[in-house]
Amino acid sequence: MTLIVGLTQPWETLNPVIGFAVPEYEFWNIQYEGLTTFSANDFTPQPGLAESWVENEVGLSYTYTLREGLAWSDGTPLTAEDIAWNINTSRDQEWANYIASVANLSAEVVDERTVTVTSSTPDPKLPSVGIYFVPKHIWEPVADPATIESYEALDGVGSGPFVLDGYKSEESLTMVVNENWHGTKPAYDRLIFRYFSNPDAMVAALQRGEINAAHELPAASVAQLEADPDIEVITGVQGGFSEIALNLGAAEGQPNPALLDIEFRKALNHGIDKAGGAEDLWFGLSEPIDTISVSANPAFMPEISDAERFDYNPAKANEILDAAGYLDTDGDGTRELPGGGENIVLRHAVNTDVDLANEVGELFSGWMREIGIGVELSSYDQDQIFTAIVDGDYDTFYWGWVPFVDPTPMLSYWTEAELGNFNDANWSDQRFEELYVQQQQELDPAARLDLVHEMLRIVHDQAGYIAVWYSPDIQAYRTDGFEGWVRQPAADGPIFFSQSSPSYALVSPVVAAGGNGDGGGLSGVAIAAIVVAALAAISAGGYLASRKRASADERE
Amino acid sequence: MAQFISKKVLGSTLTLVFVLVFNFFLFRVVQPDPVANLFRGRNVPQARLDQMRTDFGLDGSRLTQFWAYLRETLQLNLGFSYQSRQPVWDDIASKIWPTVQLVGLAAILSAAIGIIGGVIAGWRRGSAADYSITSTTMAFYSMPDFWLGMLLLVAFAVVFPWFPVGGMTELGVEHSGVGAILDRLHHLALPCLTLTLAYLGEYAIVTRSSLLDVMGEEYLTLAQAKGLRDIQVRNRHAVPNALLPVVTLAAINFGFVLSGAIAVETLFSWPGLGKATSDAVLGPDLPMLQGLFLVFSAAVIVFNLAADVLYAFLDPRVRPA
Amino acid sequence: MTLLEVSDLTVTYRSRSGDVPAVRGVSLSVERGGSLGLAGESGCGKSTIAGAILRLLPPGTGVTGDILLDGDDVLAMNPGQLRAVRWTKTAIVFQGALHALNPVQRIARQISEPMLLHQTQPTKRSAATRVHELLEQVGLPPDRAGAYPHQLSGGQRQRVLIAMALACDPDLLIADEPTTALDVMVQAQVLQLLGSLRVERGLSMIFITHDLSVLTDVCDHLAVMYAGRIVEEGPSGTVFTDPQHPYTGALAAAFPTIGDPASRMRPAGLGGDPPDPAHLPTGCPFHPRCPVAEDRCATTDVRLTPIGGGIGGGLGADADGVRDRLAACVLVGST
Amino acid sequence: MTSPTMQRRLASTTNVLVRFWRSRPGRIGLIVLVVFGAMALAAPLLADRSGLDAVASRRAGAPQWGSPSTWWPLGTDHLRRSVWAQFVWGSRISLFVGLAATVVTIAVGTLVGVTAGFFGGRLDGVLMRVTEWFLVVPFLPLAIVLATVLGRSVWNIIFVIGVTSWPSTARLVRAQVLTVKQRLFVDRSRSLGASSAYIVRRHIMPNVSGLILANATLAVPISILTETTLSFLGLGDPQRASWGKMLNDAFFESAITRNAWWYFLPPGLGILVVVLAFTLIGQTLEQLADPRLADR
Repeated sequence: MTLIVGLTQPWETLNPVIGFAVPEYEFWNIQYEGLTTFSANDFTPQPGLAESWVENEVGLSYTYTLREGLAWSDGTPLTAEDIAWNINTSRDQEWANYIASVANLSAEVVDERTVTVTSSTPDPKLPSVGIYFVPKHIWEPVADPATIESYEALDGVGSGPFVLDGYKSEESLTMVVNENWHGTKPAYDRLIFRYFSNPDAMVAALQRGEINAAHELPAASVAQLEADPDIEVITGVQGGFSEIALNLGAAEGQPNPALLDIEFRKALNHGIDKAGGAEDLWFGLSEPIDTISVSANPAFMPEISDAERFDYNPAKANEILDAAGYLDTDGDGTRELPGGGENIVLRHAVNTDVDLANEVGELFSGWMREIGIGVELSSYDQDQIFTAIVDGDYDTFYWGWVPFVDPTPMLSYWTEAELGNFNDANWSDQRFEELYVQQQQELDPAARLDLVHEMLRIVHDQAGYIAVWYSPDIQAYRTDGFEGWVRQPAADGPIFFSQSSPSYALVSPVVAAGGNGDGGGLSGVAIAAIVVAALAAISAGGYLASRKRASADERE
Repeated sequence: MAQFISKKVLGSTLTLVFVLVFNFFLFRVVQPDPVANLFRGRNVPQARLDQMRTDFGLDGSRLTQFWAYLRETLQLNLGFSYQSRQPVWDDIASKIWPTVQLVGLAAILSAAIGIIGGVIAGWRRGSAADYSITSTTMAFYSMPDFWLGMLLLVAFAVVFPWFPVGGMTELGVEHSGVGAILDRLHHLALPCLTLTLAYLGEYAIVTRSSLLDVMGEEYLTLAQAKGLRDIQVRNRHAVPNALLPVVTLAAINFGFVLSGAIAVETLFSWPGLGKATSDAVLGPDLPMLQGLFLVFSAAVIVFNLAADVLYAFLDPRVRPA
Repeated sequence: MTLLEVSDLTVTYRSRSGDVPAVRGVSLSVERGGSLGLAGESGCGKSTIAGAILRLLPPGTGVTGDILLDGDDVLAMNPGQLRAVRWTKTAIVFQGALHALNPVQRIARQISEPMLLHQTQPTKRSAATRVHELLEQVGLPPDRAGAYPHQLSGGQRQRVLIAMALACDPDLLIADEPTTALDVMVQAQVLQLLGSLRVERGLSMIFITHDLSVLTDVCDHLAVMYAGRIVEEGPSGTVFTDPQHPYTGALAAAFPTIGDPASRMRPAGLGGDPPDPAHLPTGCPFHPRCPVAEDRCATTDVRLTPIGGGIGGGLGADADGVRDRLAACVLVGST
Repeated sequence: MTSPTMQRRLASTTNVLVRFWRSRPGRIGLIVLVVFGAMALAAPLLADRSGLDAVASRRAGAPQWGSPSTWWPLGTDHLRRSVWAQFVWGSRISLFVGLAATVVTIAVGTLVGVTAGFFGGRLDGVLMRVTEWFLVVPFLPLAIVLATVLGRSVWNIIFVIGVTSWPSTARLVRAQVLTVKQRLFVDRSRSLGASSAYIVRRHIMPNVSGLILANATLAVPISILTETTLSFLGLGDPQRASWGKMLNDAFFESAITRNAWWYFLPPGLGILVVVLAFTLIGQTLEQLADPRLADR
């Protein structure tokens, strides 16, 4: 049996050291079991590779005991040495995706099944370590700063329920069941992720039963899918949001000078109709958001008062712009930089790999037109936009994030250390940096919440990173395919592409209630055969007919 | 004959060299340093960048760079795709067969149907059959192929969901033998029909006008005088002569098979070279685009050569002694 | 015994700009074993007559009159009968330019095609043997059988066409301008060949040309056509040496310049061009070029009138003064 | 005062126009084209520009994916924009790109063709070699590569189409120039001492202009179809409605699965009809230039 999941974002790389796209995380979540995992209900740490752990010193030192008889999918034993090697090596070599989590950690092997992790500073995320543990015996030869980032990670050796079997970029990723996984063996043996460049095609494929489930369905298709009795639609919330990011100038390439003026940015915020966009693009499945969301746990979201909020108010935006000296002196409908400078035309980069990016480009142009600001759209794919961001060669773009449970990684993206990497606002702030370090070491949950709230208020007030709306995960599965899907978080979370995506190991094929569930496909194949035969007959027909008559004539 | 062929081969080689030169300058102008692009600004040690530049033949003067490029290209070393990070040639090679299947089949079907239609229309010029064939094929010829595909998609995958909306195989279902072939045909039907309809217009129009050219010839009157049936006159004497230019057209068109279906492959998510092109456009994935362009050009040049040689075999007047 | 009897044949081509009368009431006959020469400038309708005899004219062309071939009315035949008659009773030798032969078929195949079609040779092998015989008969080396038309010279192609025409032993051979494209030497050879074949095989022949002079050697009878009508007809010696119609006289005078393209185009002593069948002059169609034309020639049409052994041309078949006008034409012609 | 030559030309021009109008395909093509041309010119009168703006459309209360209605005669799209407005304004871009690209094609093709044909010799050899090279290079991929490299704008599309489609025109014009030149030498009407420019202007151009016109009319459909394909692949100007861009939006925004026929039918039909109209006109012109083709 095979479970096929459709998705609309392609993989860039399968290497967990450098990748950052959602489908990549999904792959690693399945292939690499964590030392600890998250509860499907409330994100509390649960046993993973470690069956238990001892808190030696809160936030500073933990000793984990691994399950007995763990092995990698290729049969090599999985030992404490693998755990320690991952933590220590990634820290020493500053692996891109790992360093934020392990910079303060060191690990020591006690025996085959026991490992102690210590932190140099109090670390609230412990006992969760927050990295993917890769097999040392495979990765050691490439673990060098010069080569680690170009490793393709197609080895297919892992510790989770399924491991990589085949991969075609922009097409599909196939995983097979891992016979050496410690958990209950899944009820099916093959898991395929199929990439659709066209979301419509994915909707149709789901309806036709070509795929069993799908992630990131277009909001526009929800009504249609809900009407289908064989399909269950899930709108999963796990803190994901979208933003219009501005270039705040910390990179080499400089933005339009107006963007460096906070008054201009405030006006920009007032010009954006978040509610309207959410309604039109999400068909009511989403709602506006005030500032960035850094955790799947909603408690981390600060309260922004009505007075502080940048509500949609083009009149106010125009007032601010007038007051700040951005006037349209030549009357061409577009404001100029103060002192009769050039027309203000923002270079908006449209990421062609991101859903709704085109539509947001259209809307953004419209919103800006209303406040007298020009927009020039240009298209990039994920890769190119990354380069553009790092080079600072843009003014604005639309993108989205899905946070982890621990807020630190998300918060780290706006620190100075991430400039030239994940800092997609090209922004840094001294106070934010200080608070970032403090929250990282604050072990009291309430105090940490306050620190994070303060950081997010700074982001909000700086008006440089316009979080526009939550981006719920619109997912669906066919009820005649697999059952036993698990939401994470349990109340309103998604069924997969979540923090640890527990569904894959738990779902099982629906026992067919009479008849072959594949009937539609078969009749379709039959029709294809008929049509092809008919085509061949037609094309040969004319020729044969004339032939026949000719030979009849010759017999006369 | 050998002299004739070697002369033609020489001409084709020259054209290929021109394409190589053109390719080199076109892409080197827009993309002076592919290596820096490959790492997307990540912190990579300078030594490694230098090493890669040497590997890619990017150091030294333009001329040395060109020789390096030529050497690498001739070994099918076309660099690395930005998107898949695979060698461009590997990526392209894996996509040739799907395209050949889809577009090749459509090319054959459209040539067969288009020629038959053109012959029927031309032989009975001015008849109802001529009128309907000519206007239908003109209409197919005048619409964007992908729009025709959209209409077929709406009709036969949405309103009547008989065919899949895209892709090449049904994933996850292990077909074997006949099942696999039927599954492939099932996916092939709509895109193939689209391309067949889109292409057949040209064949019908050219065949018809070529047949009209032939129809005034005296040897047809002679054939009629010999006592041949009308259909025999047509099939034995008129069609073989009328098809000469059509054969050339077909051979040249087959050269465009590889590059022919960019929009239609995109529409039907057919994982071939056409879709690879439109994917590469969005990046833009320049190394991939460069490789695809080279492969497309080479295919056209080779088939042009084939068309010349084939024509020489078919038409005794051109055939060298 | 009469092999071919054509009476009052009219042929009208249909075109977008209206009907074009190409043949306007022609009667002629060919005896078994006899030969008729049909002469006239291009556009006079002589080739159209050839096409009409085998019904090879474009569909829709208006044909009236009678064509009796061996007593059967060709115009009344159904398609099957017609096909059976073609090539077995009557074959045509076209002008031997490149266009009369299918350029992409070897000549052997083209010659043997009618044999196999009409089953005059039962097998491909026997047909091949026959092809070799025929090629020898027309004076071509049999090893040329495998050649393509373009590999042959003009004279050789003409011989191939003759061989092809003989393939099914026809009773009547229509030679439509068989020597036009050839140079003088070859022309003479081909004429000689046709003449000897006629004698050897007892073929009847219609020989079409615009070169009156070539006809005298080959044909017993001559008919001269102008603007879709026969203007003069009679035994070849008489017509040639004693032309009655001024046009015939002009054609005959072209004799010494045989083979010169310029003289072919324009009969000696005649100004102007042959009339366009779609726009015939009023009255006698010849009057604009006629050296003895009078005023009433422009308004009164010509009918053929029997003179002596054949028929001759002249003005006014109508009641008044028939003899006078004819005498005038005859007078001019003889001086 | 009109010279006899002028009168003759005037008469022959009138004659051509009359004969053109008498041909039914030519007449139909011309009428269709005039209608679409008028629509493009009168776009501001036929549809308010604000119908193209998602934000303004929302403010105006347009529905999302609205089917055709009184206010929105061709319905609305996913962003509430009027499809009618897009169709009308899009016709401007599609026609403009088609015509402008053809001008580039014909200009380059004629320049190369006349130069090669008139001057002959080594120049001819070089130019024809280059022309053959361009003929062999696959047209659409080259256009795609150039459009990708140059960036997405209307002018780049025009440039790209022009640059990639001139070779066939060049070949045709050169052949015609060669026959005209031969005629000139035969009848010696070539005035002694006249400059090349004079001869080209006075003798060559008038004799090839009919052919060029017919060729140009037949090149427009190719330009329009190319623009459509490039826009469909996302290489068009992202901020200007064109029929190709409408099809791109319709495809990527689920118009097909929602069966929103009002979004994807009009642009395709528009292209089909305009292309057919140009083809009919071109074929009629070709027949006028070469009556042998009239029976086709």
